[in-house]
Amino acid sequence: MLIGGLLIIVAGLMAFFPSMSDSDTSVDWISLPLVGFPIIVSCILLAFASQETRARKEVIAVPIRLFTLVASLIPLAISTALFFDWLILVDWDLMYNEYALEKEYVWIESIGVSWHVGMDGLSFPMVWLTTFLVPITIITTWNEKDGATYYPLLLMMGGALIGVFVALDLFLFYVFWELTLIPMFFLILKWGGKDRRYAAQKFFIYTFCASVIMLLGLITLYFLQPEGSGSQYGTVTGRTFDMTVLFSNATAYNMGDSVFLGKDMQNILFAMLMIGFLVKLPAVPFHTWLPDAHVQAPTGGSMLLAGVMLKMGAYGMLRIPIAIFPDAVVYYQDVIMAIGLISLVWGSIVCLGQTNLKKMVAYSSVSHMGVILLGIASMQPIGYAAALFMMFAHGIISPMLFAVCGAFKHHYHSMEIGAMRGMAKWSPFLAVYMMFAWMASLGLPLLAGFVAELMVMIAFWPEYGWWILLPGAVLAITAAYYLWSMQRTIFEGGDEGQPPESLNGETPPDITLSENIGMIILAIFTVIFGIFPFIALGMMDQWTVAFFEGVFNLGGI
Amino acid sequence: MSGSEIIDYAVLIPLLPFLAFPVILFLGRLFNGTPTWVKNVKEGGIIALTVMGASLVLALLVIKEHMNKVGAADVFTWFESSWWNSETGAITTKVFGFGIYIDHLTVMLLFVAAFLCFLINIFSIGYMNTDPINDNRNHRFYAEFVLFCSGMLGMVLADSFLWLFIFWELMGLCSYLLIGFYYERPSAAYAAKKAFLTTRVGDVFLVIGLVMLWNLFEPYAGSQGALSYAVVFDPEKIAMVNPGDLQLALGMMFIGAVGKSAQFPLHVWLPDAMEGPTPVSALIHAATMVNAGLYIVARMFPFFMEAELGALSTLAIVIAVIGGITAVMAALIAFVQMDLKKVLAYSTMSQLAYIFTGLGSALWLANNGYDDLAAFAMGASLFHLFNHAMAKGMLFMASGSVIHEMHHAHHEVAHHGHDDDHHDDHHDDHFDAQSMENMGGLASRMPITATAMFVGSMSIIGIPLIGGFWSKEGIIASAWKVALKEPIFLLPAMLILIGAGMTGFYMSRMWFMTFAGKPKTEVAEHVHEQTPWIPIPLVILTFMTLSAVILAGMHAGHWLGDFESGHYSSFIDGIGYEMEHVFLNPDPFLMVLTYVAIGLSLVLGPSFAMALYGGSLDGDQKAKPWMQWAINLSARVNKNSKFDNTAWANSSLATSLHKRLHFDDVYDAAMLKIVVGFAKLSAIFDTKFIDGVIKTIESTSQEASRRVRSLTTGSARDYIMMTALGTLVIFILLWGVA
Amino acid sequence: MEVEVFSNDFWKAFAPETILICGLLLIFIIPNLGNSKFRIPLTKVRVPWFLGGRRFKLTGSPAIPGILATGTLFTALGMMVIEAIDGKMDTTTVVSGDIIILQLDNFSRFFEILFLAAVLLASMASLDRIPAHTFEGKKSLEELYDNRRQADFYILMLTTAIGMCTVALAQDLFVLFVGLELASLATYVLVGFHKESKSGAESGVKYFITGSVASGVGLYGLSLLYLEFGSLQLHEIAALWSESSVLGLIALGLVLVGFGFKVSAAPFHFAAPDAYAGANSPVAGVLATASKAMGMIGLIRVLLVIALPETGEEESAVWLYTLATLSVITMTWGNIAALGSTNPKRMLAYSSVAHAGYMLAAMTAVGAWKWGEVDAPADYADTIVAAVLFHLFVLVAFKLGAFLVLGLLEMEGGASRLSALSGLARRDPLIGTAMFVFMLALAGVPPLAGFMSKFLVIAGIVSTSVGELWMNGTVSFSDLHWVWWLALAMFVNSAISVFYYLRIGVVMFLDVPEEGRRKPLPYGASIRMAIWICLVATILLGLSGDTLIDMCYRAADSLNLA
Amino acid sequence: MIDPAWVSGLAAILFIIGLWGAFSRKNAIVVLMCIELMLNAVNLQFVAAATHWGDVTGWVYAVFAIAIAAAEVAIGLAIFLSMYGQHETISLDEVNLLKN
Repeated sequence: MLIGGLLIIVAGLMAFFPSMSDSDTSVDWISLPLVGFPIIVSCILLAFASQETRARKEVIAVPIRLFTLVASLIPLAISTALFFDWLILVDWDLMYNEYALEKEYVWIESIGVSWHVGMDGLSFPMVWLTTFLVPITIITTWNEKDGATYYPLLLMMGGALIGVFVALDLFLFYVFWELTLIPMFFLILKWGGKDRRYAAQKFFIYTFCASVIMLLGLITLYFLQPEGSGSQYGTVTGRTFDMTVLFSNATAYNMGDSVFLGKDMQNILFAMLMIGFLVKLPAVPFHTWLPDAHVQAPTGGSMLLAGVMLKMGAYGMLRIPIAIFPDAVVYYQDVIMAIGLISLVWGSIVCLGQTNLKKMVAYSSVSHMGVILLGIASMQPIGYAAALFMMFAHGIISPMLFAVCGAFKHHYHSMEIGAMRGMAKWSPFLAVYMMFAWMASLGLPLLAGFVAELMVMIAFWPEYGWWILLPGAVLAITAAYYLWSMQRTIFEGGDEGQPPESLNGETPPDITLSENIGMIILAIFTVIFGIFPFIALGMMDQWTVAFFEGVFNLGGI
Repeated sequence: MSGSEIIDYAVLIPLLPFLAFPVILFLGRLFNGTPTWVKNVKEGGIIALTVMGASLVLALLVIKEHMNKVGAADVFTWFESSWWNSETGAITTKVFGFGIYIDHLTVMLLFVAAFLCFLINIFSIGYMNTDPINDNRNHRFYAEFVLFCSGMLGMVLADSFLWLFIFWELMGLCSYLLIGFYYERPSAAYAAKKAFLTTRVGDVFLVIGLVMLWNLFEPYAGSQGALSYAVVFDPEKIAMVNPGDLQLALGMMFIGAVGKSAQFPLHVWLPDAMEGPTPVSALIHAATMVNAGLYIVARMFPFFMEAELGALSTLAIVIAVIGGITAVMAALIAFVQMDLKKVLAYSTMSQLAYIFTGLGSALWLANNGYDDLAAFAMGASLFHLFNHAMAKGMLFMASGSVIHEMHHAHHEVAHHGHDDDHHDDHHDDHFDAQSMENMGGLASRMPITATAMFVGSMSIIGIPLIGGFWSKEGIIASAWKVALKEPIFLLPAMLILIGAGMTGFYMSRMWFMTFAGKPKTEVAEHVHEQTPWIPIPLVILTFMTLSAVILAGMHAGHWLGDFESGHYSSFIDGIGYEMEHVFLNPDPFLMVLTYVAIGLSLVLGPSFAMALYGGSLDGDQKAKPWMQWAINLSARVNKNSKFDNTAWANSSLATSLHKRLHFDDVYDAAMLKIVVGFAKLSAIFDTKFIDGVIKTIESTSQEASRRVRSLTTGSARDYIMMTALGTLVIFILLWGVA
Repeated sequence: MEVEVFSNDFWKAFAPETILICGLLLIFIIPNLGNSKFRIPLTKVRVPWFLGGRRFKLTGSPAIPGILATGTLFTALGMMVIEAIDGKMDTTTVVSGDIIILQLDNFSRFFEILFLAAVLLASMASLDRIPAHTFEGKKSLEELYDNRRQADFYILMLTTAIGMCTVALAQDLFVLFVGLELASLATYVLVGFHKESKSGAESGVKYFITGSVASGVGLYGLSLLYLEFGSLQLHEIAALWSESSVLGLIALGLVLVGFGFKVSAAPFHFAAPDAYAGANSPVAGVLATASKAMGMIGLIRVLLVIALPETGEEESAVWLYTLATLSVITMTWGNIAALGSTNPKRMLAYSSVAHAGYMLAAMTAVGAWKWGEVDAPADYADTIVAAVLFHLFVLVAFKLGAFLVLGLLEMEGGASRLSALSGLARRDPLIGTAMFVFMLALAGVPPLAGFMSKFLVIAGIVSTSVGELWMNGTVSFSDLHWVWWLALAMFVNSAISVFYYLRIGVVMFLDVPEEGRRKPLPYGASIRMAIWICLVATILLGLSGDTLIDMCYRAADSLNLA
Repeated sequence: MIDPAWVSGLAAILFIIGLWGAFSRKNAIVVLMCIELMLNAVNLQFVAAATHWGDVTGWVYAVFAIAIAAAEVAIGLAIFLSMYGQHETISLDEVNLLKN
């Protein structure tokens, strides 16, 4: 019955989505293949699986798992192919407010909402990252219980996240923004740890509250734009949610002496939008949902949460408020810097005081996200590129961190640092991955994390000078908490090792094959992007240059 | 420029070991325990050896080609990023590339690194593969080792400070891994963490220094990355940069060097680093990696050369002072060490400090316009670096040999003593194979090792004509030359002069305690050289050390400092010149100085050592003739002297020396009490306060909900009353507006 | 087009309403058909009369009223929808002399569709909620009860529908009030319908007493209005409004109370939670949706049609602050109260209070417009009213849907504890998912209808506060009208509301079913069908609400505001 | 003829008495009577206004209002009856199972 309902919905959508320009006959690589397909497939799978009995569910979990894996590989194949021009020639060297593979369909005509998707140097790396992480997550958590519903949820999560990144319509953006909450809510609620009830609700409510304020900002912004006519514009309101129109409006104003909407309004709207994004990021002091969510979330959930979901905040910042309110960015520059620094320092200091492995890793995410803010506050193209690369690199490293935590929990039934010593003896593979991930996260050169940190530091100095000692101190503190935790997990333990009490005397196992595969792929990509960062950075650099020219009117062409 | 220049292949020197790292790790995982892997491939040792051999050959070819000329080659573009210049308003794309840069500094260190790494590899095959404790985990060692070599070679060859730093960190990682090789030992785990963290503190400053440097040179760098040597060493650009800022930047970078080269106050990690696989990783840390810090300071030379006169003197003085302090401090601590490797570790620290002082002098001279003197000081420092590396490498290998054989002997003794109920477990009794208190009289039982150690110690002490003598004298002389011009320099100059004597003492002490006298334990009586592979590098290095005199004759002290000046014409002339220069310096002050230094290091130090620790061998034992005289001499001095050091040994100074002058305690306390304590408080604050606000909001609203709902009393009369009240409110509101 | 009452055109135009009345009559008649004969007085001739006596087996079946009512509602609704989707609705005015009684336009048709849809869904659900049993076999007392009152229930349902339609159509305030009373009186009974239970009777009493007082106050307000203006015709009062004395204001306040009770605005909402908790769930659903919409019609008529200042006047509406205060109090009160409520029905009642607050805020925004400064104020007003209408309409989808799910639970016992929902998602994943979707929609999570409606309401408020400031180029935040803060209040409130909506989801998906609820849910094809309709509507209207928005906009447009 | 203003005044007084009574009395029947009082005030008001305006619709309104009042009483009494059946009281204060 639900499948029938879904089909009705899909058919309804088809009927309501006329294309904006009939002349554009090129293939739409984004709407269905990247966004629609995962969501629809997962909905159908969920509907299918939910009808089965408990016993049957365990049986069908295996084919569903395989199916979701295959289904998640399709977007990955497409996004990879798009990147390397295998499918069609995509020119990623775009001017500001130009997008590759842009497609626009009318959605809600009356208020000017369109299904407008497209990608540029800001969004494409994140899209690729998402498509990459979903299959990895599926593989890493190959043996999760209740697989019949778990894997489709991961897939849905991926689709929704991609939707956030490709949306070029404020309304569409917000829809996907909130849509990502739902699969994650269930992932935490059903597969989470002991306090999952609290954590899931906190996660949902906290981020929802923030995004609601953001939405008010977006609506106010919407009505502050000039009316227009055209297929993007709403028949009732006369305004449009189309981001490209918004950007060109803003740019047209900001290019001259005048300020888009006036300074006062800019500052207020900027703050409203930023609140939503800062909570998602999360920045101190809005970060407390994150440790709870991470500690309670299942491994797969944590991987996607840290890998991509946090980046939504940074992505949103760069996509909307910073792009349209350059004067406000300048106005708030010091505030952003302060928040970034506080996140960075506070996150790392709290990490040092943690006894829970996953909590420590969660706080390290807070700390790393501060780097993005620093990059933004630096007002340097290299700082912005660093922010982008940080998003990307952290998106590869942090899933690995959480995969390691998950494997640790899975095999030693404890999350306490020090519960298990001498892991190198019992689980050499896990120990290696842990060390690798920790090292990558603390910014070891030639691994992906270092590049961004270096770039941020370079961009930070001319603007803020000796404040650089704080990020510098954080580098040391980060090393301290990671090494300290390794000392008490991988190392020590004497010849006999010291398996935790929670194992009840059983021999601790090493990680499973699937975890091994997932983690090694992540590790390989961490190295690849550490040694050859230009693969992703080239695109990001082009984007930042275009962004600086288009938004801040700097550089000139 | 033909396509087949040797420099184009130079990138392979670090690349080969880098690629070997995963290969060894993977194969080791795959074939772990199989007989072929263990016996024939030596658990990866042979692979590593092949790779290191290839690197060495390549390195030698490169050195041959670039002995006298600077070379540079681009390898690949790491990434590009854009920069907005706030003054011009232009956005330029900066290239962060990696390339090869070869000059005199590179050549020297490349040789040291490639050569030592190769020898260490040979040594390891002997050492690691015969120790049962390492069975089935040696592949890890070799993998980490080749990665380390890759870092060292890459750092030397890199053409920018950025890549220098990258390889620098790579070495840091490997040092961490190697120190923690015996992961199950808490002490190793602790030492590994300590080493990484301490150097990390320095690295942070190095990064900051690099960032400052970048920003200084960015306006003049064009599209090049502002950290590449091609940019920063350009005299015109240096002249344009604000020297005050430059000094700060270089100072920051120097802190990084302090961390890496284990100088005061970031020296605490080096002695602990001896926890690594005895003593190979120690060798890596002490003989090879620590040179990185020197290298980066030496790399600063052009800045001092080209910057405004005197503008960077402060930094030069700081460098020298740090060096001086460390030299004496480390030597002092070395006085009381009983652990063979620890003595060597402190000696390393002390000798590096010498080089720092030398570099400091060179930099000061360069910055104050004494170009020739600067080149000489530079050359002396680098020459000392070379000599020290060779000698210290040999010493560590020799000490490793001693320890190794002690282990073996202990094993045999233990087996003979009480039947073999402990097969593979030699940790349950607390015999310390590294303690010199358990040794003694080994000179006859380990002739090659003893010889190597003998020569090495002499080189370090600076016995005239042997190895380090040449360079050490140069450093002392340079320092004093500066001191004559700049009074503050008297401090480091004095310190290293005193240090020379102290070196003589502790090195002699070590040698005599180990090799002279009667065996102090049963184990020491059963020691004999038996492990294959180990002697090879010892012999080679012995000759290397001895051949320093040849290098000296080749004016190494000059051309190491500067390519352009001081090419040698004839070896005989050269050695004559050097001899004359050292012993019959036309400057009377320098001549006196030389003899004071010789006196201190050759006479005073060893004499005290002999008096305290000397002694003849067992009656039936006979050392090789070139050592026998020293043993005999020491026995005689020991017998005749009435020197009693118990007062010293029981003094509070000795106590604190045993505690390494309390640095470790203070740092540990600061870390555990203050930093971790603060962190724990922060964690509590985070959950209780920041999150507490959220929780309070929640509980408050629940309470509010309870209150609000209690207004719904359930009585219809109340509802009506509220309706009436509402009506009233509406009236009031309407009336208020109207 | 003007038609006289009961003329040919009248019947043509009011065919759906006529069908409703016919259906009502049929429910009266058909179950009573029997073999009785009527003796013509003074003669011995017995004519078959068919009313009373021994009932025919077919027509006397207890299932008949339900089917009849549902069929009638369905037919009427179908006719209206077809008419409305064509969109070529003429305005039909029913006059009697110079008095305009009813007016059939886009606005009234829209609300009629809403009312009929809600009542239809409720009666569909009631087919299972109050099941009719065959007469064969031995019956339990409860089953006999249910059989006996089938006709009563559906008669009341249809009466409610007719009363509501009257409200939608009325052009005279008194007619509006009569319709309101008709619907209210029926709902009073419906609320207390389960008189065999203590809570049923109690809720009926409370709802009745409080409702009567409120409507008494409202009627008194009407009489004062009549005293002031000499007429209760909407257009006449609207024309005279600007010259009204203070009596007009007093009357306005009193009338506000009457409608305030219907929309359950604080502080007139007190009876609502009790009523919802005592009534059976489909009825509560109707109260929360249709009945509320009925109240909103009243408010729209009184506040927007009558008491809105003329275009060109440099002033805001008199009731601006009043309504703003009421709206903020209402939404906050509702949400805060719902936060700790452990009875799902009461929680939904409080949430319904909060939703009333949102709509009042939107209405405030219409009044807040600085009429003099813009070219086309009506556009802004229309947008907001359209948003309110949209909100009211989609409420039928998800709020009623939520009540229907509770109704399904009531079929196996009560649904007045949160724990009744425990493990619902495990017992019946689809129903659990549907309930969760309804909750998310109530909370306003995209892309569901609830988000769309909240979004539109807020967009409306913001559009008023922003107005045409964009023309200035630069805008200062202080230039925005203060109703912008109402939008913020709405957002803060909907953020609070997520908490309790989500709790339902958590209970359904995480907790273990309580004792006695381990079996699968009762089936109930018809109630499930109703739930699916609600579910699909919730999703579809959220994903592409364009048609409905247009409809709302046309409806709002036909009010001819300003 | 009496001035309609007096009637209006009476109506207002009646209304207030009714409203007051509605929430001050416990007995459901008395409350119902108070509500009737309010409705009667409405009737009076309509009649007075009709006289004032000389408009016949007012009278019609009054008649309708009486009908409404009657219906209300009928329904009210029925509901009270069912309440009495369950709770065996007609005191509004004692019927408070549903609250909060």
